[in-house]
Amino acid sequence: MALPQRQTDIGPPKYDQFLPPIIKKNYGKWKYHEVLTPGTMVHVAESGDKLYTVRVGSPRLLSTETIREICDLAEKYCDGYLRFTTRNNVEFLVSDKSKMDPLLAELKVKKYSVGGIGPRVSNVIHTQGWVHCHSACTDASGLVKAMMDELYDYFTTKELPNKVRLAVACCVNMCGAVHCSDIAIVAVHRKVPTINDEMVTKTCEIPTTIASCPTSAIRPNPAKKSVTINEEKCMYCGNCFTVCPPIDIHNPEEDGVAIVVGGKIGSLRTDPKFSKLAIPFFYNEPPRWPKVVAAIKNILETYAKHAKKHERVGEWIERIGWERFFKLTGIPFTFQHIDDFTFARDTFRTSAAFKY
Amino acid sequence: MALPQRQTDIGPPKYDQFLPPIIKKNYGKWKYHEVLTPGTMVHVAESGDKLYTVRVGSPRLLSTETIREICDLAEKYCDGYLRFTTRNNVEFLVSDKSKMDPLLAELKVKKYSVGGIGPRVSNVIHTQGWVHCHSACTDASGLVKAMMDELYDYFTTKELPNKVRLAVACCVNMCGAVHCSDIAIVAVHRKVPTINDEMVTKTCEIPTTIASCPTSAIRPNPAKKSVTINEEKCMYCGNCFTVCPPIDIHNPEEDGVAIVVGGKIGSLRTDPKFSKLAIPFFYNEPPRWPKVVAAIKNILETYAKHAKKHERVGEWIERIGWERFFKLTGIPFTFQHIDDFTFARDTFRTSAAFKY
Amino acid sequence: MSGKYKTPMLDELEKGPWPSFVTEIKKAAKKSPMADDELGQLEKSYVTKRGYWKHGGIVGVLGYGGGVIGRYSSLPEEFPGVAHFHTIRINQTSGFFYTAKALREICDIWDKYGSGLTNLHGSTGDLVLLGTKTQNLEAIFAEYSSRGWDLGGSGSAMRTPSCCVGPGRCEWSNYDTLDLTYNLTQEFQDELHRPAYPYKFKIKASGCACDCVASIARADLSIIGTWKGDIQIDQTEVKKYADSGMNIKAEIIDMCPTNCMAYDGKTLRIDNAECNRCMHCIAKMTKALRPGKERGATILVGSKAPIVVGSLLSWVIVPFIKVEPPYTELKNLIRKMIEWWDDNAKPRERIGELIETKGMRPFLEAIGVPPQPQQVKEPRKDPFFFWSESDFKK
Amino acid sequence: MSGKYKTPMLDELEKGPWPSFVTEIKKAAKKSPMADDELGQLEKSYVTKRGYWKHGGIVGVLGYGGGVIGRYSSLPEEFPGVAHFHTIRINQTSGFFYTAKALREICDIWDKYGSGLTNLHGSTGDLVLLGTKTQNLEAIFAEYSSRGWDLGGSGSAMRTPSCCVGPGRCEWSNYDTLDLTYNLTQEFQDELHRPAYPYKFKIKASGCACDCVASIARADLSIIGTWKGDIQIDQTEVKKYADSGMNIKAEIIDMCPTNCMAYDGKTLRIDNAECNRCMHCIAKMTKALRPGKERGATILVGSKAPIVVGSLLSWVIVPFIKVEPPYTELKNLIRKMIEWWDDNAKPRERIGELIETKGMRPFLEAIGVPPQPQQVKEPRKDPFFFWSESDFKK
Ligand code: SRM
Ligand code: SRM
Ligand code: SRM
Ligand code: SRM
Ligand code: SF4
Ligand code: SF4
Ligand code: SF4
Ligand code: SF4
Ligand code: SF4
Ligand code: SF4
Ligand code: SF4
Ligand code: SF4
Repeated sequence: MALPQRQTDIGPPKYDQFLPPIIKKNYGKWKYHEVLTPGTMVHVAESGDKLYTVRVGSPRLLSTETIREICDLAEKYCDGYLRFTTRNNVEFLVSDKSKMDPLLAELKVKKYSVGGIGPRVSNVIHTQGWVHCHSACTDASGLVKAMMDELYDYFTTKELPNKVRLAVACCVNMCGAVHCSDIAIVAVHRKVPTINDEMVTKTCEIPTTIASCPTSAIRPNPAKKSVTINEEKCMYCGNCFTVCPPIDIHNPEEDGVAIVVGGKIGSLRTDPKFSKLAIPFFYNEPPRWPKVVAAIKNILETYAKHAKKHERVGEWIERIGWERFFKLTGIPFTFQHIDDFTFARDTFRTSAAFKY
Repeated sequence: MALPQRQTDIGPPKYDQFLPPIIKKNYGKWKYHEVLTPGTMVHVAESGDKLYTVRVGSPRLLSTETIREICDLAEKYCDGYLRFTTRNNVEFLVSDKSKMDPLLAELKVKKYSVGGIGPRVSNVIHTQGWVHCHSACTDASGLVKAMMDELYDYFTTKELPNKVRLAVACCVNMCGAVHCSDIAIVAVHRKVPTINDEMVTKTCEIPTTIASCPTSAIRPNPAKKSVTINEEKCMYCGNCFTVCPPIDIHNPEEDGVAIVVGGKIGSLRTDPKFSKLAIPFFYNEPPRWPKVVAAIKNILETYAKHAKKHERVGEWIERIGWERFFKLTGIPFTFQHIDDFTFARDTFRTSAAFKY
Repeated sequence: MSGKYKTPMLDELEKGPWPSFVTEIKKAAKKSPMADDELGQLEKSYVTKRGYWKHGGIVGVLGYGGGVIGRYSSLPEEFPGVAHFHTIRINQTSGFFYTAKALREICDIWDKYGSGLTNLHGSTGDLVLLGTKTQNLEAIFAEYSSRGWDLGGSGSAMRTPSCCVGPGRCEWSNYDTLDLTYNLTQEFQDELHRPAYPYKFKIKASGCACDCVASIARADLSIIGTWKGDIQIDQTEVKKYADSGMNIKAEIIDMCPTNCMAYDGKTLRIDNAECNRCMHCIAKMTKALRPGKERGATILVGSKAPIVVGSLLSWVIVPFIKVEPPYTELKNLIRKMIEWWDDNAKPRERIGELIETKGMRPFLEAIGVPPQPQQVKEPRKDPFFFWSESDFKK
Repeated sequence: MSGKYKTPMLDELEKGPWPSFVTEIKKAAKKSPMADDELGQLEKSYVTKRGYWKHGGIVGVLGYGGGVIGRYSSLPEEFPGVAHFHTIRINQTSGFFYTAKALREICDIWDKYGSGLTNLHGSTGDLVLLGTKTQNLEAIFAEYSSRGWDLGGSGSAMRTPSCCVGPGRCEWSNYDTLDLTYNLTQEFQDELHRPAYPYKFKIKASGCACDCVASIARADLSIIGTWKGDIQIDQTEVKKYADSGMNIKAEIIDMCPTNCMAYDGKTLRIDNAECNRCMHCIAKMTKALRPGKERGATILVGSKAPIVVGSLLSWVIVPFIKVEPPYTELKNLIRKMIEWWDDNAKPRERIGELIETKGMRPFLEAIGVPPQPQQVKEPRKDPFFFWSESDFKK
């Protein structure tokens, strides 16, 4: 079968051809919106037109079969129009109000998870993990599934003080936005990489490899035409592995995940914030990482119990102080919590005022 | 005349021999105090005893003649008891209330400056300057005198939202507490040091000199057995001069002073704060530095006008935002204000929320 | 064809209410041996707690230098279906809008050449096709490109720009995020497809300070909509919020970061000169409050993930700029930024890292933007600052 | 003897109401040619805008390595009186308390051997005698030490500890600052007089969080008094403040950083568990509020001036410690800190800088203090952290 003629540098198709007529008509002229249920909202245009949205949770990793199923629904209820959100949920764009109930009914039958709108948990930003990435030291998809099963009600029904953005990074490259999430998991190594000297000699550029180490832990090993690593200095970032794979950072027995909390993105009320370390380590416990999931639930529910309305996790913690966060959650404070890298100076407490 | 027998490692005389009887009696048993006038206060003990304090401004640089004069007053009104404050003021410790008015009267006649207590300007922390230090690039005492003449009413009478702590550092060694003052002056260089190669060879240790530079601007000059400085990298800190005097950082034409603001020490309400750059440069204009003095007065009075009661300068600025501080004071914002050194990362704005 | 593997570990992850990625892989595995071997290898990872992917080799399509992530199993004999398992990055549409027709077309081609597995979407924004073989790449590209779909970026290149839904469905969008993103993607086609930068460069565009595409945290260039002028207040709607039980004082007035709001039980007042446009009040009282009328965006630069000296959030560079087609001013600004970065960066140095290394001044001078207090949270703390010859001339 | 110089510049600084240092120098110059030459040289500095002092050489008294700052004029021919112009640092008394008698004695000796100029006090705390010649040093030391006064520190040594007035006259002092300072000064006599440290080490002691001796900004070891237990409230006095016109809500409640106070117009309540003991309410309502009953101090470490990588404020190391004679626990702690610093620092590296270089963990482990959330404002932001073998044993 002959292939069609390839084209280059055409970029993506122009967005306007995918916009439903109601959006084309009211483009940029929306007046307000209302959240109707945890999974539905309506946007009202200046013209008075109303666009209904139904949001459905997605595992992000989708088979073509499921995509076709979703397309069927879109055609049935939305004239074929749908979109995905920046957190990988599916949104059905319903122009005709009368189609809402039937759509929701069919979604229910088909066991779709409707929710994620408003002050609650939405989908978990995550990346490849063991599914596809050589760099992974945990599986992102599995952690997400285990977490979301446990927090399911917070997606579909329960309200929280504000949105809680969850994320999982399967290594410190952090391909999601873990570094600014309300509660997130990041996979970490804890052991100095092992070096396959022969392969290093063959496949790596020694000076680049040495330069890749942020703590200058790597020194040349001229005898073996390879490198050595100073154990004292290595903080297991894996950057050497990225530039020179025979330096293997993986250690299935001692790899695992950390939990970070208190980040945010939006500038509402308080500046965007980085997430900070809450729990430095859990062993990988596939398939369902029960301890990790329990720890996240504990943090989420402590927040839900103590925060004021509209306060994000980080805003709540900053109001009460980190010392109080550790007390309320019962999380032990360890040496790992104290920064000894780039930001150390800013994180040490420089005040006589703190809570016991 | 034979010298008396020297003693070593005896330390200072024990403090208790200098405490007036009323303090000995009520030591650690003070109940409260009241500020009576800008230069007087009373401390009331649990026993009901009252200790009156009269505070008098001092140039810190005192002749023995003046000290003797002060001693005379102390003997006349305080049984000889007096103290100095941590900001170099003199405090007469009056146990007998009836001696207050005569003391104040005599101080008035002798033109002493009574004041500095409560929410106002107190003495200016400063150090040696041209009076005694080889490192000085301005004169501290002169600046202080010029400033305090101009701000005199804020010491003796006028009230401010809170204490305003002023300081002058005669070089970036900052022997005072300039780095955490409400408003302070710090003398700065702006030109790369000149190198007397011959003297460098003779008197300096080259490796130490090279290592002294925080920006790695200094390189060896083997030809001359001296060093050279990379102009691009030098930020005129003078540390090389400290370890190797023939590298002369002084440049009378281009040396001058910067004004920093917003620092504080106490932990009340908000954490202690570093002062931040307000105005990067003024030429030295001895004997009275009129532009510097005017700039400081402008900042002080803008603060006085806009701050809430009990707000320190830094607290006020943080409430309104630095962008607003620059607008209200009319101070131009320059490249020098933007950090490009140790703290740069933390000072760049990482939020979409700011004032125009 | 499918079901080659027993997957007791993964089967655990089909339990529970949240949609299961394992179910998705199994669905694909029914049709694709590649997907089935993916399932088998993943089960093994779950047992041994480690991945079995090798470092990606360089694979791609003719004339392009990116858009495909090479991926090989380290156990090709055990799992031959994933011996090659490359991903294809396809430019998503602005705002992730699709029609069922378009998505079906994408699926049809993918079923023909790949594993049938996708990510909707990748973290940068691309439509990610997960798992194919080297020999299929040219065919895949021909099929997609002939139907109007192009590859996304990878490697040291411009990456696919991405944006929030913006004017498509949001009342707060201060500029046309969809159109700008489309335009920028077209503008940088060459840089997107042929890696020639020191490292990756990402652009993300949000219509307001809610920043629904997380641009401030993960884009070298973050474009965040904002306004000038007074917030528009509808006092009748304010009253309705109060009547419907909103505690305006606690929820709005007291949470306003600049304390520039007042409410006396009747009228809501805003001291707009002191408002920092944080969006809190507008977001929580959407019927009553709307952004001011002069619209535009703040340009921020530099965010990235923590490798290797800590994460960065983007920094304000241009406090306010108009964003209107044909976006000439903005495009020129971006080109100047990239040029300076390209001229000065070491390999694998992001633009934010370069600014930190060189200082903000050379960057601002290169792009012709003056220093402004809006660029900093606070001025410098130390007394060590540079002077240029140009500063002395006056 | 005096009046050798015309000083039109400096004369300007005798005008105005603030006491003039120029007048002081002139007063001294009447008796001392050294002071007169100081005046002349200073006038010259005012004209030429530069100092005329050479780098200090090493001068001192037998058996001591510090306490004297050598200073020489670079114009000894022009100003022979300041050819040598060394300063002597004399340990001040705790809290700067003196009697007229003691001060007179100090003056008498100084008039005999020096310029008659002093600083009351130096920035570290010493009583500074400004300007004498090398040949007088031994005599000066003999005179002072025989009368109970000893030299202060200089160089790479323990520096004279300093403190706030504390229990001597302040109702908020949480421990005996005067006695502790005296004790520590005695304890470290050897280290104070014979520089053997990597660099200077300063101790300052404040009785409460007002920190009237600025310890948190300029002492390697900052000791700041604080308490445990409930703030003591006298409601009658609260009422009096209200009656006398204090706006308790605006000035106190709303300014409490932890929002742990409430006032209903009658009773002031404090949620003491949430109070961070900042001192604001106590300082502004001194008659009504007093610190809790269990008294002690917070130990902070590391502050210094900006040379050369930016100023440091001291960091909380021990949140609460009892401070009672003979201060054994505190002294042991300080010795352990200094020992670790001494063992690990490069020359001219302050203890704060060393902690930054090595990380907080080795320091805490060396001094036997466990990690506690009170030591940080917030936990680390990046995911790069060390593990020790000891962390794995469990
Ligand atoms: C659909 C989506 C944009 C898109 O182009 O896909 C979107 C849509 C809306 N966002 Fe968003 N946000 C979306 C991702 C985000 C993100 C990005 C992220 O999570 O990675 C953020 C930044 C989160 C952060 O700060 O960490 C975000 C922070 C907000 C906020 C600020 C919340 C706050 O108070 O901190 C608002 C305002 C609000 O909720 O009151 C908002 C409000 C809204 C509104 C109400 C805007 C409107 O009028 O249409 C939309 C529906 C709200 C909802 O879902 O509750 N949106 N929103 C994204 C949905 C993701 C999802 O599936 O859940
Ligand atoms: C005498 C002195 C202590 C000494 O041992 O010499 C002292 C004495 C008192 N201080 Fe202080 N402070 C003294 C230096 C300081 C310093 C240190 C400095 O300025 O270098 C500070 C830190 C300043 C800072 O935060 O930057 C200081 C911050 C305070 C504060 C906190 C003010 C605030 O709200 O931020 C108070 C409480 C108050 O004023 O309400 C305070 C309160 C007091 C009280 C009321 C304490 C008391 O009950 O006796 C004393 C009289 C207050 C006054 O002068 O207004 N004292 N006080 C010092 C007088 C210096 C002078 O001559 O002016
Ligand atoms: C596919 C994707 C994750 C996903 O599942 O969605 C991804 C996958 C990889 N990322 Fe990423 N990154 C992806 C979005 C991101 C993002 C988020 C974003 O773009 O908004 C980030 C954080 C933002 C940033 O750019 O800093 C991100 C930060 C990294 C980094 C760290 C870069 C840094 O400067 O800190 C690396 C490491 C590197 O470049 O060597 C990395 C490297 C990688 C590599 C190529 C692994 C490597 O070490 O070479 C991963 C290939 C995985 C695979 O086998 O499929 N990826 N990566 C995302 C791209 C899909 C798409 O095109 O839409
Ligand atoms: C005399 C005094 C200033 C004054 O007029 O009061 C002083 C004077 C000098 N200081 Fe200082 N420092 C004085 C208190 C301070 C303080 C304040 C304090 O101790 O509370 C500081 C800031 C706190 C700190 O220690 O960081 C201070 C930070 C410095 C520095 C910077 C040290 C650093 O690590 O950042 C230097 C530079 C050096 O050590 O090379 C320095 C160096 C100097 C030298 C020795 C000049 C030099 O480069 O060698 C000055 C001699 C001046 C002279 O000719 O008389 N002086 N110096 C103070 C000591 C008097 C006393 O004993 O009471
Ligand atoms: S976070 Fe790490 S493991 Fe996960 S996809 Fe990105 S590079 Fe791969
Ligand atoms: S893992 Fe990171 S810190 Fe350790 S040697 Fe490799 S690059 Fe260096
Ligand atoms: S600040 Fe500088 S010039 Fe002033 S006394 Fe200290 S070292 Fe000397
Ligand atoms: S002045 Fe400072 S920055 Fe310049 S060469 Fe000397 S040590 Fe380096
Ligand atoms: S970023 Fe602002 S404009 Fe864009 S979708 Fe979110 S709320 Fe709307
Ligand atoms: S946008 Fe933010 S700063 Fe402006 S009025 Fe509303 S809440 Fe206040
Ligand atoms: S620090 Fe506290 S105890 Fe000491 S004088 Fe100041 S207010 Fe009093
Ligand atoms: S001491 Fe400070 S934190 Fe405690 S109640 Fe008083 S004002 Fe609030």
